[in-house]
Amino acid sequence: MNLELSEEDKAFQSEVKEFLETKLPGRIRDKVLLGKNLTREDIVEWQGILNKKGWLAPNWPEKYGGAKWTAVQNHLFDEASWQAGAPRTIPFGLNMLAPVLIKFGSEDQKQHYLPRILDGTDWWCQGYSEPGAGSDLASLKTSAVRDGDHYVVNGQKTWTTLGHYADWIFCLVRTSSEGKPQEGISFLLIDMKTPGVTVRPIILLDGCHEVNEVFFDNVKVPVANLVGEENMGWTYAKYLLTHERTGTANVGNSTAALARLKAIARQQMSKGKPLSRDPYFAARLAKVEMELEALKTTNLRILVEADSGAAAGPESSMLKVKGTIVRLEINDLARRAIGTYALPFVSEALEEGYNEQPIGPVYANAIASEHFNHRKMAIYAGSNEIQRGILTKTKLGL
Amino acid sequence: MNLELSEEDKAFQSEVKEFLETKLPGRIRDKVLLGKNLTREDIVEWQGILNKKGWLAPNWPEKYGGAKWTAVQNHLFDEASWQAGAPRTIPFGLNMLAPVLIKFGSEDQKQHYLPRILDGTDWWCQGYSEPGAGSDLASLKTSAVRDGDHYVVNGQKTWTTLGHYADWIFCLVRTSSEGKPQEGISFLLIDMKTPGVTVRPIILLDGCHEVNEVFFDNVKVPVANLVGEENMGWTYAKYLLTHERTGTANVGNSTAALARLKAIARQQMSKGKPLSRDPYFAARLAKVEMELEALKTTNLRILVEADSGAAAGPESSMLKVKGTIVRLEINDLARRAIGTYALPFVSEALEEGYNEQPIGPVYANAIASEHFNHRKMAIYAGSNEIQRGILTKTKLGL
Amino acid sequence: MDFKLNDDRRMLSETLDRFLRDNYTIDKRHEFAASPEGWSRKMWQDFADLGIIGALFSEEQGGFGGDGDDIMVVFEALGRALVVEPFLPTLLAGSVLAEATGEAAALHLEDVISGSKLLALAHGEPGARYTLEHVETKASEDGGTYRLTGYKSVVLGGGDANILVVSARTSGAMDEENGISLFLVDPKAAGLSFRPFGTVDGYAAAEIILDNVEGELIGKKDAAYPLVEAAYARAILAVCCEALGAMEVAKDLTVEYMKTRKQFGVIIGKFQALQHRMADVLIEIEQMRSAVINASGNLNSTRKKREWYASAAKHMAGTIGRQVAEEAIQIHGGMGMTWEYPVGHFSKRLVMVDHLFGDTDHHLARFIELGE
Amino acid sequence: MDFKLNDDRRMLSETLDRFLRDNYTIDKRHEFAASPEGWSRKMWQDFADLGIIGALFSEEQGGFGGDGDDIMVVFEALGRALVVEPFLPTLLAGSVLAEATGEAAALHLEDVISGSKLLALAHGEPGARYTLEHVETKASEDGGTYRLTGYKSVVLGGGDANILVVSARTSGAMDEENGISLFLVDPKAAGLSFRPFGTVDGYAAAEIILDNVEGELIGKKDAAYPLVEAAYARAILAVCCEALGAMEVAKDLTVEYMKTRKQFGVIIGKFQALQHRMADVLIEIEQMRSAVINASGNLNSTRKKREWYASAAKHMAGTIGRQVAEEAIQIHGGMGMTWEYPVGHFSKRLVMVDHLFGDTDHHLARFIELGE
Repeated sequence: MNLELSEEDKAFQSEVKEFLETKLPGRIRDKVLLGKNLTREDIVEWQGILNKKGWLAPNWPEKYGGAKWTAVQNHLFDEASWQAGAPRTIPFGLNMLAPVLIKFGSEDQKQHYLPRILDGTDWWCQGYSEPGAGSDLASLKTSAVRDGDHYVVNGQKTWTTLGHYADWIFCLVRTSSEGKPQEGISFLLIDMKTPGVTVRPIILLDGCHEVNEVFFDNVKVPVANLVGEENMGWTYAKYLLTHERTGTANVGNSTAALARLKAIARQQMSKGKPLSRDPYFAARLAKVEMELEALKTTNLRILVEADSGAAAGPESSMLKVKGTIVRLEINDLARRAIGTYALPFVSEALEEGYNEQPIGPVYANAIASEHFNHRKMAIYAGSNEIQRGILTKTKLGL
Repeated sequence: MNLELSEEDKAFQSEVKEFLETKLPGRIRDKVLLGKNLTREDIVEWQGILNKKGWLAPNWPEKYGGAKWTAVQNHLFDEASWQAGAPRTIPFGLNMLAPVLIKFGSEDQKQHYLPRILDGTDWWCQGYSEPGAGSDLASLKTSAVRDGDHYVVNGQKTWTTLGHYADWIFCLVRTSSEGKPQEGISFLLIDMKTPGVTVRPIILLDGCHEVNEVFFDNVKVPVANLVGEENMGWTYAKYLLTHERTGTANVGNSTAALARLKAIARQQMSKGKPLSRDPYFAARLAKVEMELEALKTTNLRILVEADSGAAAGPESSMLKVKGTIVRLEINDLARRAIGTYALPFVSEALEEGYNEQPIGPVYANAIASEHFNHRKMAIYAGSNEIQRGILTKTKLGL
Repeated sequence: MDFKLNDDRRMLSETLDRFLRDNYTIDKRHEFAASPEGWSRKMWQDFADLGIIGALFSEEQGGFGGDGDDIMVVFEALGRALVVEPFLPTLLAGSVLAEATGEAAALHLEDVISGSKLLALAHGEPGARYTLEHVETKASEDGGTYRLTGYKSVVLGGGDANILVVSARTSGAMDEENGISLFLVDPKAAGLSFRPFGTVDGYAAAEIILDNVEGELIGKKDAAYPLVEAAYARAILAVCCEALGAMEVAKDLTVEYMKTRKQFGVIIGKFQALQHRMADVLIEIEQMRSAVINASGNLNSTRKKREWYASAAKHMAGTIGRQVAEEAIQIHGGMGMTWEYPVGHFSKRLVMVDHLFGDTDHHLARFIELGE
Repeated sequence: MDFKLNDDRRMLSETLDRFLRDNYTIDKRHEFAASPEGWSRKMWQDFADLGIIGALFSEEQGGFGGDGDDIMVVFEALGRALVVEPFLPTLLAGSVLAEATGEAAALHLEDVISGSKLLALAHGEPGARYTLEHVETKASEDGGTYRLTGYKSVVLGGGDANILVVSARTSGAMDEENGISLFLVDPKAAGLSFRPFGTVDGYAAAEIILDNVEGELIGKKDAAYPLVEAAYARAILAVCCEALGAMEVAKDLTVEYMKTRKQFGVIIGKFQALQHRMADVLIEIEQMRSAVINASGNLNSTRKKREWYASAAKHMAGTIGRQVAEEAIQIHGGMGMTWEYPVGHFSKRLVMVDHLFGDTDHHLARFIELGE
């Protein structure tokens, strides 16, 4: 075994670092590092810069714009991006829809949609969850009834992240009620501007608008927007679950967050010493750092193995569970670190152009609200309970 | 509310303290405090002393020898006994059989058996669990078939604590296979000297002989040894579960163990300071002490309420779960406290008359083996999983 | 020993519970918190008229309560409704005031109890973290008049008080217990400025900057530390009780949700993994209740015992509060993440309580020190 | 980056696994542990003949391995079988010896690798707890001869060694890193006495009392600390790998039991509360494996990184070992408490590993110090 990076990977790492140093706009970086709200334009701008470099969709096949990165390179880019304060790219089109289109879509669909994802023409959102179908996704009810060369879609999706920014939504819809619930689901692409589509905000407990309800009232969708075969949508959705893993463990995100936390802990004073030297805080920090160091290796072991062609497995469930635990623990320490200044919350200070002096240290304002917002990580994309269930079946054989 | 003891209780507390100081044999106390093995004779001796004082079965009705103690007094006695290093009294006859006999037994049975429990003539053990019936006790199979004025008993009991010391065993046996499993169970008293009864030791993972398997091969038991009605045994056994709670939370035991642990932590040195001042050890100690201080109050709240005639409830499940967690955590800290000297184990040093110098501090030898032995607490008398199940049903209504 | 409330407290409890049930739904609470002041003057007057403020003070202080049991009853109920009105600053500043001055206090407290005046204690500072002895704000005497200069941070109710009680150093070094004194300060006094804000969980507070502000010394000069510590012990008990009330509701809402939310064809309450976690939550809340009873029962005990049990309760409010908050959100799933559904607000309060009057680790260290 | 074993190591792993499967059942293990010496000379020779001892040492030390990967492969397999033969003392003392002396070591190590001689390192002392710099044993020189006086505690393999490596202070204060030297001591030397014993989990060790015992200085005088620390880092890696092997078996036995044990009419493996706990165990064991890989991969890194990752692994072996040990017993119920059923022995080993080479808290403090 060998934990050292190869010369090639070291060169790649330097290239990424230099790219981020020179190309990431400082205005955007500062927002990310201070937990301020990014606008749609900020994200589109950054994705455009990445696209120009050819790094927006590194894992797509080369002919569609991919970069042929190895698992290690994906990891290095992820880590460096978080560290530098780059915004995350929006995964719905890039990492969730595109692999499905590439694997199961028609040539026309690929030719049409993939470039528009890359160049920012289409912002995609995901229409999976419904009010009655969360963890039990297969029980979804939004229906698509064939009517000539259209489907007529009725129903409701929920938890639609950044749906209010989106041009298009890819949906799991029910096209049949025969057989097992999984067997009657299709994968459909819907233009958000189609009459009958309504987006309604859901305010989260931190007061922010990030997710939405999306209602479909007799929405006419061309049959050409069906991906793959009718009633095969469940298979396509499951394919995704085992496909994209780079970010599952949140390792890059957690590494950057931990570094910032340590900087805060060195600045905060506790009984005349830096908080980082308070034995109890230091112990909490050390424990999460040990976990993260191990998780980095767990993550790379799994990614490298998957890269080498080993079957994609349920290991991503481990990464999801431990990754969220570590990430959320870092948030918990961050709110502890800032003491009483976790309490004040000036929501306007999260917006661009806020110029007043902050209440407390400049890094403090977003910490508590982010702490609450991030609890979603243990819930979305298959809650940690669902992941433990998957591990039970697949790895324990129970 | 008021946390102070009444004058009457304070007087009682002094009386108990003085009794223990003057009447508890030093030889027995030293064994208890050093975790050495008590012989059958040691226990019989101490129970005799208690009986002479009228304190062996304080919770029996007065006419059978009870002392009319309140819940608080029971608690005070329990706490003081552990603190002083008194052996625990053996509960099988005193606290498990006797309440059933008193509530459901015939007058003859009470007259015959109760005095013999008090004066030490009969040592009782409990025949409930079977190899296939642990948590799921109602699935027990040991059968008692009526044949004239006898039952013929066949089957096997297991985990029979101190069965190798016992004169008698009270058993749950199957007298009917009709209806629900619970409905065909009877409560039977069996003389261990009856032909066909075989006791076989089970060695626990600490190497000690404490529990047994008991086999019944065509054992003839007089019908007069049936308690109450045939097929009503489950009701009697359940009655017990809600009857005796004083020791469930292990509060007295844990308080004494924590005091000893603190004494050890003051003696053990770590980097030039007493271990009690090591921040991490001190934190572990503080956390368990906070838990125990709260548990004392939880325990008294529940006991006092039960005393005042409120219905006996599932609260003992809380006491069992939290009580074992606290007790086992104290053991875990004890093994940490003695550092490398947790490793040596000289089993002969647990026996009376061992005179060699110990390996390491005198208090260290029994700590690790006791740590492993005590894991049973979270398993026996309804595992913590069973208790959580009871709480789910009764207190959460799920 | 006796673990029952007496008849007066039982009545107080029932009155307050009934009032809150009828007048303080979660929607009302959001409405009050979102109003310009961040709480409701009308509700405050109603609370005063019901005697809830008076219940926090003893008869000799002009109230008709003031015991640990009173604080328990009142704040547990307030916690169940997530009441945003300034009870904590009233208790904290009122306790200090009552002990620091004799007759002057009585006059002020009378107005506080009647609801016509508001108090706040400006004690914490940016460099203090959670220690009570760290006071940098200076008071200098000039011809019998004291003038205060310094910065007071996250002063609960600080933006709304009619009378500020401000601690300042009259002697001693920055971290010394000796040398701290208390002053009455008029919030309209020259040199005083405020930066009011809402906390992330919906309560009103302010930063207060003092620049050569006139203050009236109350109590013994240099000797305010014990008063401040004792007042904080009462506030710790109060906020632990609030947390206990919030825990109970978070648990009940979660269990209710488990009975109605179906996934995979059954109510999620049938999933044993969730059942056992909620059974643990149940046990921990009982432990929290006991910790609160211990803190309450020792409020008038020796300083050491009072502070030891207060620190134990606050530490446990931190750990158990976190557990309850996280389980409540996690078991609710997405619903727990929304503003609309109540449970998330209880979770927020439970986490943020850890940042009031010393967090989990602060009180762990303190418990250890006091136990040595 | 590469997370695969090379072919040599894969072969070593397969050979050792097969040998242990065929020759080292749990009953055999009990038999060896219960024998007068507490382990089997015959097995030891077989291990030597298979090249397992040699795999722990580099070619220049006379072996044919000695890398982190070799230690991982060997000790994980030993942990799976709970092997009681003196591998840990051999690795610990052998590493010190190889670094301390040049040619003299080579001669001794040759015999060690062939199985004909046994080594032990007598370093720890009653007052040291887990610190490596605390050495009270004194060595005084008299005409070119050193004489050692002191008390060495819980010396693994100490009662059986043919050659003892003993640390003693030649200068400096009791807790100084400087001033520690190493000596070869003949176990039959005058003034040496032993108190051999078995550990609670079945391994042979001894207390060693030195009363003016002759010793031969090896390596540089006063400068042994770095050698001892580096040897302990190897031993820490080894015992973490042993723990990892024991964790895997404890988990597998528990999952097996869950598939066969029925209660309430179903296998207990269907109870979701237990499923989720075992899913967590699974995840933690993967984390343990990663921690071990980190420690192994940094064995030849800078001192700081080597020790940082070693402390992380040992801390995690303590916490995860405890979790696995407790879950294994708890889910087995009564069966987990018995001597007869294997799982309890794995649990015992997992808990007692925490007492070798520094426990959870010791390595937590060390990890923090090294990271500053």
